[in-house]
Order: sequence, then structure tokens, then C-alpha cells
Amino acid sequence: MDLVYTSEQQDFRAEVRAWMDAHVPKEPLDTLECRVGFDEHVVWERTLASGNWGMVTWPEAYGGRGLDLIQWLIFEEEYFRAGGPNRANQNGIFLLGPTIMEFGTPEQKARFLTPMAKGETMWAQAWSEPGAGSDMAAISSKAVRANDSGGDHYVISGQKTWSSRAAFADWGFGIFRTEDGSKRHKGLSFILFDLNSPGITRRPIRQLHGDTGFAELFFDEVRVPVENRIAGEGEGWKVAMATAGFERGLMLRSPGRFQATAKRLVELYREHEAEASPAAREAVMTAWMQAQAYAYNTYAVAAKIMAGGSIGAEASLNKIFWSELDRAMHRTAMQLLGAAAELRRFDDGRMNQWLEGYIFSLSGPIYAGSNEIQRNITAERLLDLPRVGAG
Amino acid sequence: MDLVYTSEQQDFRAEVRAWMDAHVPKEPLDTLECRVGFDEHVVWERTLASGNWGMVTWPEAYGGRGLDLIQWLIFEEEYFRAGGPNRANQNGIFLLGPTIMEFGTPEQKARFLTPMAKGETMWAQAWSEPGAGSDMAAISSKAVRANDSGGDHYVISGQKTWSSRAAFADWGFGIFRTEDGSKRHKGLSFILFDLNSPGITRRPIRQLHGDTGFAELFFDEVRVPVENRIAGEGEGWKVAMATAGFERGLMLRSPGRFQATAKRLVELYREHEAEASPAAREAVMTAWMQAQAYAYNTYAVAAKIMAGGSIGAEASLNKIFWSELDRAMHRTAMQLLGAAAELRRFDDGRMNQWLEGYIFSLSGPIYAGSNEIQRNITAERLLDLPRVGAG
Amino acid sequence: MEFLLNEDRLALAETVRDYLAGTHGPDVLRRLDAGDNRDPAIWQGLVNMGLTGLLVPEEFGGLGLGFVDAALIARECGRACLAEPLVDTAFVAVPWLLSQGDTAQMAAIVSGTAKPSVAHRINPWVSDGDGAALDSIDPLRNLTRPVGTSSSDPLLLDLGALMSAAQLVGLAEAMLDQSAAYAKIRTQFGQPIGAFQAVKHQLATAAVAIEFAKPVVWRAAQALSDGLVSAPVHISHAKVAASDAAIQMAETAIQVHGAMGYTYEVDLHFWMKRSWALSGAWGSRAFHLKRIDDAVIGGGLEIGPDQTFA
Amino acid sequence: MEFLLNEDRLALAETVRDYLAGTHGPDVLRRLDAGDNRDPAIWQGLVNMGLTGLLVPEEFGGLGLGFVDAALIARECGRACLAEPLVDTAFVAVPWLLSQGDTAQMAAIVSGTAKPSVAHRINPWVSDGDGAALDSIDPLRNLTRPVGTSSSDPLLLDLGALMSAAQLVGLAEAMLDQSAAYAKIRTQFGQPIGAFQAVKHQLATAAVAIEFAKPVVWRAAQALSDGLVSAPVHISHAKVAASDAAIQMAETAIQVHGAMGYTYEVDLHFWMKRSWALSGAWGSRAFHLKRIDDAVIGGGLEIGPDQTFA
Repeated sequence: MDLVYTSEQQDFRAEVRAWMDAHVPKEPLDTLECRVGFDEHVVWERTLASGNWGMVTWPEAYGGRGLDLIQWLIFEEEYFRAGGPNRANQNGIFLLGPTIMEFGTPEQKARFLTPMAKGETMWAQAWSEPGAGSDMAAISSKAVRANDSGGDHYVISGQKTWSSRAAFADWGFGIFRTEDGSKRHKGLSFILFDLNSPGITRRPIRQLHGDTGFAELFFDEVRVPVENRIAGEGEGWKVAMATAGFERGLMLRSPGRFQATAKRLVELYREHEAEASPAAREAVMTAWMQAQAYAYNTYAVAAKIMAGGSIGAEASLNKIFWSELDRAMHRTAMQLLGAAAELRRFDDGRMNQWLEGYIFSLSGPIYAGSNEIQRNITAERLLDLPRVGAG
Repeated sequence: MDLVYTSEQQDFRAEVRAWMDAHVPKEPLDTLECRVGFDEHVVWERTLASGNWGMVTWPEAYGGRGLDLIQWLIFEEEYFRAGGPNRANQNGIFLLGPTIMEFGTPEQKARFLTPMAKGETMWAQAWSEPGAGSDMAAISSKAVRANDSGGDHYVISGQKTWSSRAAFADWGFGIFRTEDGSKRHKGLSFILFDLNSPGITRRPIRQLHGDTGFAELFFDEVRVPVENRIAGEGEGWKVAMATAGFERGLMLRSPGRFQATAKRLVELYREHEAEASPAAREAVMTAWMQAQAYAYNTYAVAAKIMAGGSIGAEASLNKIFWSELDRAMHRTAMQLLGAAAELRRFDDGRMNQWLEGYIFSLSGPIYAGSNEIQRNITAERLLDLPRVGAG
Repeated sequence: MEFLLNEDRLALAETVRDYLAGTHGPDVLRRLDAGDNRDPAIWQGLVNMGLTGLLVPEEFGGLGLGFVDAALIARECGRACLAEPLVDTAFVAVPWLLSQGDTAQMAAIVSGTAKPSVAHRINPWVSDGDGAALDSIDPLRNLTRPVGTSSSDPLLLDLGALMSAAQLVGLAEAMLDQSAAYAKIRTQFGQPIGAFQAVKHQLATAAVAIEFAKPVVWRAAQALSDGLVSAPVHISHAKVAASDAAIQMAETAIQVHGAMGYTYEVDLHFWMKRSWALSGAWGSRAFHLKRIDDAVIGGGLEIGPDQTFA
Repeated sequence: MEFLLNEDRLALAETVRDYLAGTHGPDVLRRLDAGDNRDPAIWQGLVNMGLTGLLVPEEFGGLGLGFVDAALIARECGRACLAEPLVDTAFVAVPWLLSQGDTAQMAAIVSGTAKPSVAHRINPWVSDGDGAALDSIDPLRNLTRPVGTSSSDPLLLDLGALMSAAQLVGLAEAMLDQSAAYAKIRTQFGQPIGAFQAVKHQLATAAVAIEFAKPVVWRAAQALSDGLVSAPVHISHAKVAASDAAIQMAETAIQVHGAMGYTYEVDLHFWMKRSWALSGAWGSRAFHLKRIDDAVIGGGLEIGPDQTFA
């Protein structure tokens, strides 16, 4: 237990801070969920790549910096301190990248990782299907070996939904049923596909706030080379579970994000202190306390991983904690804003980021495995309670 | 909608107030859960009976006053305003009494109701068995017709537990399996028994605070006359459900109790205001708000019943609400007390009623149908969600 | 003493409920949102039912009914997510204008040609006002900063808060119904999600909050009718209880709907947005809690078991 | 920077855990409760392990370890519901006496013959003191109002609060384990109650609270070791987080145990009572929250993403 940064770590922090102060856009970008905003965010991804700050934990060989997890945390802290934009390529950085590094062939690593690191290709995830949300194994989209060309292509048919970034991204990844008649977790394969392939139709899903960053994807006999499959045929579930683990685990939501929100909430509270409710005052303190607790926990998990350990079902505790913290912080802000809470843009022209943040926070307990699923996992894997089909 | 008391109602309130002020013991009685305290409470029951205040809603024919529900509410309000003791015969007043009135024969009414109203017989309930708690239909205690005397007796064998008041009461009531081999809700009968019958062994259950008001009851071939059965043989489940309905329904917890607690909590808060937390301040306001809401709701249900309506699954909402309110109020008090919260008796010799109340409040979400069961009922009967065995 | 919504009142509210259910479903909300947000035909339907004149004295052609009636209708407006300014005009502005002795617009209000809505120092923005448009998350809200009438009369704020509370109750009830209905048809792991205890218990918990907000609203409306000095406290209680229930219900509803609840395609979002808007309108949570604080902790109100209707 | 409890530390804590699990089970708590509450043999066992000298410098015969080690052992004392005054003496009084330059009793503390516990203005009652007995709900607490030493030194309060927080974490972990174990064997409706989502989710929610209280306690202990000016804030944070987790866990535990949890026969009550006692001891929730308030809202502490270890 050593909670003092080394001088190298302090120097690194100073380096990140200087770069961020110089490069983070002064004005907030438009939302990532619309075309204009997405493009602005892609520009930002390329700016990051130009400073080699895009994929800091990736090995240098793939365009990263090979930072350790403490450096990553420092980077993230400074990123959120500077008010850095959301990451358009989050799916690539935190989900697909680690998956390819773990399961990909050398050829796949070269082919996919480097352009990702340069901000050249933006990635969408395509897990869910209309009947397979929380029940991720209920996949029915098929990828069948084509007969016409020596079996070197899959032909994909089916539908995916809630595909984040898919409205605007370049490539997608997901799992498909490659064994006819297989059930549940068996016979699935993890496949990457060019979103501009013939036969793919993207139907943007209009979200409740009107933006359309998510999409449904319709696959009508889409030909995809077999070499786009990650790991073996039929191993898709294993790969997807590893990917979902990355998502729920350490890197999906770095603590800096919530600490920054907590700090803004404290500032908002101070502006409204005179007329605020007692519950809001306590909620503001709770925000700071929980964001700090989340940070400590992340540092502890990082240290554990660096010492050779791994993160297991504890990732479910993380997911529950940060998603409910985020919602509570934004709910408190909405209460503090009172009548102004409903405004998308305040009188002075500023965007009401608390409102947008509240709406976004409502998705936290739903996506990346609903919190109901996470509580099941916690109970069954950490507390060893019995599983029951209907339970 | 008329929220003004009539002058008759105001006069009645004044009458109750005067009597209570003159008769309610100045010093708190010892706890009902020990022999000495129970006896003190029996004396109080007889004092109440002497003023004809024991069973105010019962018909005059059975020793009551035949009050309507609004008068009952006024009576309860004044009872709790005056700090009246807990009712030793609660099981008789609110559970068994209404059951006998609805299902009993004229002979049973005369035999059991009048002594109950006079405070002569104290009643214990005996629902639960070691394997039948929330799952009330899993009853295995048997009542078999005796062969030796023309079948005019049952012979009871088995075990009951969590029998409230059973350590000290005179009589008990419960359901027993009268049809050999019957399952679940079928073949049960509702039977009254003298707790001093040969063959009954009472084993007091030591509660977590050390007192022993609850007991296990062991029945070893206990002979009970058939005329002690309420309603028909095999109709026990129907009768028990009606009784449980009374318990969860209107009369188990009158609002005055919680309004009195909320008022005491406000006073406690004022004493500790200088050093109290914001959350405590809001919790105190919430206590008042919820106790009032509970009172309004009770007045509304009373009016509905008086207009010919009935209370159904809404009783589950009530149970959830008051039990969680009661726990929250006492938890707040414990926080306000700080280091003194753990004291059973304060430095000045006063009992720490907040601690006792907190402990008691923890049983609220458990007994009379756990809140998990109540939420199931709410979802399935009020929201029409599907039932599933394991769900 | 009779805490009972009598048959006549309930019959009128039920008529309004049935009318709105039949003519003002989610498809209408979508049509309005795609168009001009308001539809004279909808307004005329409300006028035809006499609702614009609900609180207008009979001498001016109204029905001369009271605040409890208005609260019951406001609840139905919430349930239907009605965007037309019926509540702001007929249940808030009308009684306030009458309290000022201003009867000039009454006939025009009854006939539906005048739709005044009055801003307040605490609630500076109103729907369908005459000033600059504001950008509300609620697409049908037509929120404006009025240039004309504004007041700092507490009665106006109380009326706005009470009627917002009543709408919030209706909004919450509708979201509960939508969520229960969705939980019955959406299947996961081979069964309707409504069969899972996790879903059941979340919905039951929200149902409890709604159930115990309702009588607080009716009581507050009656307190205002009866002219109780304590009416503002009870209105604040109603606003806090109804807002908290609606916000809790909205969070539960979107959780039960899962990702579908996050889309424009599912109806839920209209109700959530209105709930977010009204829970902050006519006095923030903090504002109303402060009035309760002064009453309960500050000693401004008698409390205790014998003070239920103080 | 390494937020890691190293192997040596964990090994020592595990030794203590195993020792207490083997020699200090619930049967021992019952035996003590039926008798004199304290047992010299138990105390001697702790002395033999060197725990009374854990924080005593080596020059006085102690182990000279630090606050993180002590917090880890205090957690084990909580887990075992240990009543002997090890924490109050060895982890609270010892470092405070050392801070005063008072080393007179150190050798006697190490050897187990002296068991000082020091009261504080904010925490006027201590276990096993020399004054009049007080009637705690915790039957093994031996709570007294000491006639002798008392102090108003903030360090003493911080030590008491930190070590209470560590015990509360252990208490909560034990209650979680007890509840999960009970949920596996208690059946209702034909299956273990732990198969019901309602039970699973309540326990999972409590598990989250405990999981995120733990690192706060370790961080506070390290902050005190490092002599950070902000250490009192982090200790208050630890006390609030650990108390809230333990109280929440206790309420969940009794709910899962049902009526059984309400009896003396089931072990749970010992842990609940200790949790009720320690959550109010060494500064109430309000006291600690006020220090956080001053730091976070009052501006006494730098906050934000780059201030994790400020």
C-alpha cells in the first residue's frame, strides 16, 4: 500500500495535463449521437492519435503507448479534469481492441488494431437482437459458410439492434450463429464486418431525446471473409464473454468521469445553496464519497491486475455501483435546477448538460448487462446462491 | 370529500381524550414480552374494559361500542396521543374477534367474544410452523378426529412457532390439517385451543433483545372439542386468509401510532438540531409526510368500507408502506442519538424507547406476511403480472 | 368527516379519462410532435366537455366546480399526457383571476377562445405563453417566457403546484400501467419479464409510492377549498410526494422497458419528459420542502396523531 | 502508487481470521454472554499472537506495525464479533499514548496486563473502562463511563473512528456470509430462499455497499499513516461508509433470516448489536458528515478527478 505517486508518475501527469490543456476543444462538441457531432468526435480521435494519446494502454506495436494501469488512470484523470470529449471509438479501444489482442491472429492484429489506433476506423458493437437483450444467448442471426468460393466466406442474415455507434461507424463486431440448429451459447462465432458491405441496411434508432446514434442492422446475405472471424468457429460465446468482461470491468467507466461529475455537482450545489433541500446537500456529499470510493476501488483492482491477478464477478459490483451513482448524481442536479431542469438549453444559451447527462445516466443500469443481471451474477457467483431458471 | 369533523365526532374525541388523560398510566409499562410486563398490560386491558374502551368497533352485543370506522380512527388518534400502552389482546381484538364475528356460530360468539372484550382471556396466534413461514400453506400439524368419544374431539399433534403472546396468553388459534394426506391449502381447519390443555408444551422463544413473548408450541395428542372449530372442517384456509386480511388490512397498525412516532422524532430532532446531518433533517420531514399520507389513506379506506366497499390487495401496499416507514423513522432516531443509540437505558434512567422501537420495527417487514410476499401480491393481483412458481 | 371521492366526481373524471383514452392516444402525441404541437380540434373537444369552464362560476357560463374536481381532471390530463394548456388555463389561471376579482375573460375562457396562463416569480416560464419560446425536453410543452402578466401571489403558486401534483399522479399511474403491460409481453430467458421477482418488486415499490401520493393530493385540494391556513403546507406535501413518485416511477419504467424505453418509438418517453418538466415546475422540490420544514420542524403547524387534518 | 494490501499483511490478517474462526465461534459468544463476558484465555491467545503489541514500537517489545495492519486486524475482530478490548486498547489507546509521548504502559500492554482504553469528549463511553457500567444493547460490550483519563484530542477520535470503521466492515462481511449461508439452507415454496431474486438482489445490493466501503477504510488508514492533513476527512468518509454498509447489511440480514433472525438462537443478533453500537460510537454519523461537509462543500479539500489521493 503506497498511495504516493512516484516522481515519474507526477511527470507523466504533468505531460498529459499540458497536452490536454493545449488540445481539448474549448467549446463542447455536438452530441456523439448525431452525424455532425460524430464527425467532430472523429476529428478529436485523430487529434488524440496525432499526440499518440488514442490507445494509451495498447502496446506500442499496435499504435499505443504501452502504459501500465496506473498511468492509464492518471491519463483518464487528466482527461476528465480537462473536460475531454466522449470517445467516439470507445467500442474499439475498450472492447474490440483487447479482444483482438487476446484472441486475434498476428494478421488480424496488424489489419485491425493499427487503423483503430490512428482513429481511421470507428467501430460499432452489435450484440443485441430484438429477442436477445439481457438474454444474450438467444442469438438467431446466422453466418453460414458460402458454398461458392471454397468456403472462404460467411453469408450473414439476420438482425441486430441497439448497435451503439452503428449509425455512423465504419465497422462492426458481433456474434452470429455459425452452426445450424445450435442452441444458446453453442455454435456461435465472433465476426467483424464492414458496415458498408452490400446487404447491410442500417436503420438509425431514434432515441428518446431525438438523436440517432444507435441503429438496427439488417443483414441480407452479407458476405464476410472467414478471416474476419476472431478465434475458432463456435468459440464466439467465449470471446463475447471476455469482451463483455472488458466492458463491465475496469475500463468501461474510468473513475475520473464520475469524480468530474461530482465536482461539477458540488459547484452546482454552491450556486443553489441558499434554496437547496437538506437531501440535496447530503446527496452532494454522497456523490463525492462514492466517486472517491469508486476511484479507490479502481486503483485497487488495477494494482491487483498488475500484480498478476484478474477481475472476475466483482466487475458486476462495479457496474451496479457506477451506474447507480451516475443516475443519483444527475437526479440530484435535476432537483437543484428546479424549473430550469427541463430546459435543453439555458437562457444564456449554454446546453443543459445535466439534463442530457441525466437521460444518459438512465441507460447506465440497462446496458452492458442490466443491473438485474449483474445482481444475479453477484448473488450466484460471489455469494454462491443457487441458480434457478425463473429466479 | 368532507374533511371537517362533525360536532358529534369532536365531542367523541373530547370524551376519549378526557378518559385517556385520566387513565393512561403515567409511567411506561414494562415490555409486553416478559411476564411482569404482560401482566401489567392485562391490568391495562381490564382498565380499558372497565371504561368499555376495549373493543370499540365490536357490536355492543359482544361488549363493544359499535363505533364506526371514523370513530375508531378518532379513538386511536387519542389513544396514541395519550401514549396508551400496546394492546396485550391485539390478536383477539383485530384478528380473532372479527373472524369469529364473520364465521362463528352464535354459541361461539357468546362463548369467546364476551370474555375477550372484558379482558378476561388473552389470545395467542399460532400460524407459523418451523417449515411454514412465508409459505403458510406448508402446514403439517394435524388435528385428527378422536375415535373414543363419538368423534366430538380432535386430537392435535405437531408444532407451531413464532406464536405471538403464546408465552403468557390463555388461549390460542391456528390452522391444522384435519384431512389426512391433504396438500397445501386443502384439508385445513381453523381451531381454537386452551393453552393450558394437557399435552401442550410452550417453549418461550428468546428474542434477540432477550425477552420471550413469542413461543413455540408443541402439541402431543391434545384433545380439543370439535365445537372449537371455526367454520366447516376443511375451510381453515379460507378463514385464515380472511384473518390474515384483517391483519394486513385496516386495523393492524392504525395511523395514530406512526403519527405519534413522527411527532416524537420531530422533538428528538429539535433536541439534536445543532449537530444533525442534512439527511436526518429530510428524514424527519419525510416521517411526518409519510405518517400523514398513511393517515389520509386509512381515512379513505375507512370511508370506502363505510360506503359498502372492501379492502383487497391494496392491503399489501399498506403493509409495505407502514412497515418501511416505521423502520426508517427509528433508524433516523438511532442516527440522531449517536453514541447513546446503543444504550438500553439512558444515563438519566429513562428507557431508550428508540432502540426498542428500532428493534421492533425490524420485525415489521417480516411478520404478517413478509414484504417480499406483499410485493408479489401487489405485482400479481394489482398489476396483473404473471405468477411463476420460482419467481 | 368523509375522505371519499364521491360518485359524481369520479363519474366526471372517468368520462374525461375515457374521452382522452379514445381520442388522445400515443399516436396523437406522435402526430402533434411531428406537426404543430397543438390541435384546435383537441382543444374544442375539451371545451365541448365544459372543462375550460370547470372552475368558472355558473354566472359566467361555467360549471362552478371545485379544486378537488379540478385535481381529478388534472390527473387525467397527466394520464393522457395532454399537452393542450387546459390545466394552466382552466385550473390555475382561472381561480387566480377570480381571486383577483378579474372576471373579464371568463366567458371567453369557457368558450375556449381565451387561454390565459400566468407566470409567477418562482415559476417564470409557462406553456403557451405569449413570449419567447424556450427549448424544453418535453417536445409538446410549448414553454415560453411570457412578456405579459406575472405575479408573486402565493395563491397562484399554490394553484400551479397543486395542479402539477395532480398531473404527476396521473403521469405516474400511466407509466405504471405501460410498464406492467410491457412486462407481460416482453420475454427474456423464456418467460415474460414480469414473471421475474426483480421486475415485480421494482414495480410494486413504485406502486406503493404512487398509492400514497394520491390521497395527499386530494387532501391538499380539499384544504385549499376549505381555505385552511395550512393549505400551502399540504400543497407542498402533495407536490413533493407526487414528484418523487413520478420520478421514481419514470426511473423504474425505463429500467423495466430496458433499451426499448430509451427509444422514441416506445410511448414511455412522452410521459417521462412531462414528469421531468412538471416535477421542477411551480416550485422546486427544495422550495416545497422548505415550506414543510418551516411547518413541521419550525413549528408552524400542529402535528401529531390528533392533528391529521390540521 | 500501489493500492494493494501486500502479502505479508494479508497473511497476518488471515492468521488472525483463522485463529478466531477456530477459537471464537458463536458458541463462545453464547458462553461469554451466559457468564462473565470476558475470558482471560481468549485475551491471552491474542497476546500470544502479538496483537496487543501490534502498534507498539519494537523497542518496547511490540511489532511496530502500522495503521493499515491494525485496520486489517480490526476488521477480523469485527468479523469474529470479538468482545475483548483489543481494538480499543492496542489500536486506539496505544497510538494515542505514543503520540502523547507516554510510553509508560507499553511493556505491560504488550504482555497483556494493562488494557487501557481512553474516552473522548465526543465518545464519552468506552468498553472495559474503570467507571460505572452502562446498559448497552450489545451484551458483550461492557460499556462504562470511565472516571479516569479522557481527552478531546482529535487524533484520539480519529483513531477510534477509523478502527470502528474497520470493525464495521468485518461485521458487515460476517453478516453477509451468515445470510447467504442461511438463504441456501432455508426453504420456502419448495426451494431455498436464496433462489428467489428478491433475496438475491437484496443481498447483492448490500454486497455492493460493503465492497465499496472497504477501500475507503484502507485509504483512510494509509492517509493517517502518511500524516496527510486530510486524514480526518478520509476517516470520516470511512466511518460513514462502513456504518451505512453495516446498518444496511444488518437490516438485509434480518429480513433474509425472517423470524429466525429475530431470535437469540440464531447467531446474527450478536453482529447486529455490535453494528448498532459501533455505528454510533466515536462520532455519530452527523459528526462525521459535518467534517465531510466542511471539506467538500465548504472547500476545505481539493476535489476532482486529479485529486483522488488529496
